[in-house]
Amino acid sequence: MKSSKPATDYSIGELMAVSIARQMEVHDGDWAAIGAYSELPMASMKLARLLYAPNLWWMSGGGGAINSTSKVVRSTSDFRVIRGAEYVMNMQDIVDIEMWRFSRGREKVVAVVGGIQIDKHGASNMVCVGDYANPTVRGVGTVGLCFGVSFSMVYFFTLHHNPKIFVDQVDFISSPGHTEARRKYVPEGCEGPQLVFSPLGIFDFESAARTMRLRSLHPGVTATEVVEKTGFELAIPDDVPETDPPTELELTLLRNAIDPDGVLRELRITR
Amino acid sequence: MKSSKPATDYSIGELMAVSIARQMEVHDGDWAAIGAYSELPMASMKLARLLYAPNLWWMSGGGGAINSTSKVVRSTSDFRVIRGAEYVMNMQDIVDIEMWRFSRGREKVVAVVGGIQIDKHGASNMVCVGDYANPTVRGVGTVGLCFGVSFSMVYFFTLHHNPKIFVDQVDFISSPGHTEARRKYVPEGCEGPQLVFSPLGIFDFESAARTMRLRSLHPGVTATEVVEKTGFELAIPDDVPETDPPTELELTLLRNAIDPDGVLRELRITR
Amino acid sequence: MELADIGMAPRREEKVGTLEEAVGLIKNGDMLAFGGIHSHNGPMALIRQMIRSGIKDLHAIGNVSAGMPADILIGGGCIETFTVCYVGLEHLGFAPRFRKAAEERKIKIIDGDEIYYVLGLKAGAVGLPFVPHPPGHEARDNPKFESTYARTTDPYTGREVIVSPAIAPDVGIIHAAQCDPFGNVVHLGSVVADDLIAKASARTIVTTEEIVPLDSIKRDPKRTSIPGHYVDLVVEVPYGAHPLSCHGVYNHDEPHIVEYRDADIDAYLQEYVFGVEDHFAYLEKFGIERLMALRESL
Amino acid sequence: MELADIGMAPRREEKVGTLEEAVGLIKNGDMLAFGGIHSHNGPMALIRQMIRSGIKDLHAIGNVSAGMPADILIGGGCIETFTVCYVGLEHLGFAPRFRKAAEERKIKIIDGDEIYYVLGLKAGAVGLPFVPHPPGHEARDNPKFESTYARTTDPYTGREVIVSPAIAPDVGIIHAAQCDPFGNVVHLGSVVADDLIAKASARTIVTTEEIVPLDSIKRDPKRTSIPGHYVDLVVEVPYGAHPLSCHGVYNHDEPHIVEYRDADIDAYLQEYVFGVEDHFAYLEKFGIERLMALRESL
Repeated sequence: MKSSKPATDYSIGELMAVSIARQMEVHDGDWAAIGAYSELPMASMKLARLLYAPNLWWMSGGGGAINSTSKVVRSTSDFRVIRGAEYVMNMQDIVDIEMWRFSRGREKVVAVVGGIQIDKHGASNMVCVGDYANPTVRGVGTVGLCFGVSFSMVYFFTLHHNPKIFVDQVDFISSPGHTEARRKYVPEGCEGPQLVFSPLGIFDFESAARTMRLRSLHPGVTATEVVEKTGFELAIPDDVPETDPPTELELTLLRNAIDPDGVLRELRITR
Repeated sequence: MKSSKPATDYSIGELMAVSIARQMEVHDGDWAAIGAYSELPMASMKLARLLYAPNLWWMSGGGGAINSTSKVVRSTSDFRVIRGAEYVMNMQDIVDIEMWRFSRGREKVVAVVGGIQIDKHGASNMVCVGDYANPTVRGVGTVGLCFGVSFSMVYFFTLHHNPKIFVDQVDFISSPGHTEARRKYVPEGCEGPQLVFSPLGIFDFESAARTMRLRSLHPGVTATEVVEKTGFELAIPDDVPETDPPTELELTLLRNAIDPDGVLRELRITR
Repeated sequence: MELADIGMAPRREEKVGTLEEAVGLIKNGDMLAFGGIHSHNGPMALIRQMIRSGIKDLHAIGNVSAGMPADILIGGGCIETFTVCYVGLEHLGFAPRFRKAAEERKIKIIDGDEIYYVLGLKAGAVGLPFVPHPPGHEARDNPKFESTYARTTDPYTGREVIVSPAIAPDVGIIHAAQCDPFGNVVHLGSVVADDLIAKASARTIVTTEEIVPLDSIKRDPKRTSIPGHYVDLVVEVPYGAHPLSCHGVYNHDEPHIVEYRDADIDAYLQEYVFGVEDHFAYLEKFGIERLMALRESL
Repeated sequence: MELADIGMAPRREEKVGTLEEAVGLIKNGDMLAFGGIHSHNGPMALIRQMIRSGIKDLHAIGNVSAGMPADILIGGGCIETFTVCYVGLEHLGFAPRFRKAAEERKIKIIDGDEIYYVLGLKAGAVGLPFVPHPPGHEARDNPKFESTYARTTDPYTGREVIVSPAIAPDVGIIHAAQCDPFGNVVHLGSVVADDLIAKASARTIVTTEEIVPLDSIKRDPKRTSIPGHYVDLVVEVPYGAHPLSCHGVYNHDEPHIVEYRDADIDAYLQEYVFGVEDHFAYLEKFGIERLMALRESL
């Protein structure tokens, strides 16, 4: 369904939003959550439902709006997001989703979230940099990352790519990566981190050791640059494709139907 | 506020409804629940809020309507009860109330309920007559009588008064009476059964042994009759007053504002 | 206009089906929860179709206060086990087939109160391992049903506490006034525990008075009582709760519930279930005038 | 007409009061929960009044995603302990006074996630002794905060499970679009966890854009988001959430939140809290045109 020719003039945020939207095609019929500070995945969810996953159910952060069709606004809990929604979850509804419900055995429940640190096994951290008792940087908290051990799958996005974010091992495990602890404690069906969408490329955890692996490079980015800006040894396959750029149709939808105020193009993204 | 002269022509149901309504005066500002098959206490709650307890909050059974001002209908879950209500509880709200919330330490939470058996200590039974595993009569179930161990106070009403209902000991404890088990397990503040409103009179549990005691006789009823129709040794004080009959004002309100369809007068009540 | 309308994107799939397809989602031996309360909002047309189809050996967990839906499923021979919070007919008395089956020990009964039922469904919906109960419940007759409760330790006080299990039905069946083709439900009156049933059940079927367009839902998403992602199948069944009420649309048909109560169950089932071809043939037995007379808005 | 109007019955008591009376219900050392989420629906006018009154040593459990309300309470010196699920300013960055206090260890922090917070409040509301968590959470960094979690046994599987405590705040403070004089609240947008806060707290204070008559509530009781029996005091405070939004009435004032973020906290408090006589003097600093420009209906 990428039925339109590649665009040439687009922002990195638009490229990332489109990449996440396309990934949602495998989640047509599934359920997805985004968190706070999530203008980018908000745009992705809207684009995905228009083009790739019309049966995706998604929740716009703590405001709880399901399948909102409003324009992108910066706060996912903004009440304008309720416009065009199909249901408004309260916190009990949200926590009910955050916990375990593989009893249905049908749809997957996925999250698209960020982190102040993400490590080579895909653990994420929102709590602190440095020692927990005496942190260098105190983060926002453990928030909803409890779903890192209950949702079917977790996708990460970051607006920056540098060795402070991509660390060898997180200083606090908000959501565990592909580690022994996950295999020991987490129920089957909760498959953990899948992909990372950064300003430099897309990454998976399909190396033999289930560490982060380069999957595609965004146009104009080299593997060397990614390696330099990553704080651990990245798995790099022999052939690394270039990330497909947005199509004209995707960009037209993003700019006219989804994000007419241009929130996405104003995002502070650094490489 | 019983500011109107005594009436002479009233039904036993009206007398009981008025008696319960007057008792609610001490619960002005408190919270009260009624269950199913509760036309009579439904009328009482409405009358209480008009005359004696304008600050009473009450819930009309499983339909969850709070402070309904609709006319009396037979099913407390009927959607017509939602008319004139201030909130509609779902079952989670209801169960939240059924459990313990003395943390507030302010208002009392009371229930006005029935039972297929009520015993001398005020235990009630809605589950079975005879052996639990092989019952003579299978009752409706354990329902909400869990609040017998969490609400501040329980009031009973019965539409019949005979030795099958008023038994020495219930065959199944849905809600415990004033027994050793209550004293051992139930938190302070949950004071248990207070009064019983039957077609013959009003009863409390203020005997030395905290067994059921005659408090007042409805007009025309003798203590001998009550003793004959009660399946255990009833405590009977030397002086037993007559239950105050309804006033003209109470009856006028009941018949015109609260129960214009005459549900209360059609209740099958037996002595 | 959607992009699907001009062939530029796949189309959102509707979940609309028939009562026959609904019964196809229910297997012999399933744990079944049904919505509504007392004489209100029960999915009666679907229940009649289940009986007609000979579904057997269900473990019904019912609804928190079940009346005719419970009784007719028992009378129709569909039930092996019933988790009972309340089964009765309110002011119309005991539920006769439930009472008979219980007294003759033809069905297995698990007694659980409203806390057991509601918090059990909540736990089942989300994978909480069990439900710890507040103190005090030990004073009731819990020892008589040890199969209902278990015990563990409160690590904060060291006290032993009563716990009950998570409840995760295989199938939940619900009736509501409105539902869109994608499963978004609107209750016009009480939701009771229908939302919890939808959350906790592996498969959820909604029968509805009227399938409304998605735009109707989007007009006021706060009215939506159950989000559609919990719903597997939507069936439009006008008067689908009869002889119970559908809150906000029509009242319960109390004379017919009395007729049911007093009837010979086999004769009743022959006349109103097996002897009618489908739901509309059932409704024809009552006639338009009687059905219209039941209608009442909130 | 009520019987009270003609002297034949006592009158229902209104719960309406002032911000000063509201602060009188909050004691130094209380456990305090506040409503809303991120830059929305926080009871900001009441929080400013608390700071003005010198309330101290609070254990804030905040809301599930707290922003400026948390930060300004910390900056105002009101907080001793904070149960943190999220404290930050979304796309506007970290909450600077929270971050500073945490990094300098000036406040005690208890880290608990959304399950800890929401199910903890639910348990606190009703006296459930503790909250058992689903399996899997052991894989997170729970050992780093053993004060947050404890362990017990699941009697159904014999497995050890993680549990967290019930949370029962002394005071809950909430801001909503409408409330009647008896405490019945209407949220026009998201309720988030305001309903749970009201249930769990020993005392609940509601500030509201508009006190509406009871008849407005009775027109559609299903719109009521919190029943009034949970509410102790109702205060009418137009723009009482500013600079946050009040869902369905006005948007958040993002430029002012940025100004707050970047300001010297003492200077900010002097200008907008201590230096203004009351809430309307605070609003005058922004002017009618700016305030009106924030208005937006749902």
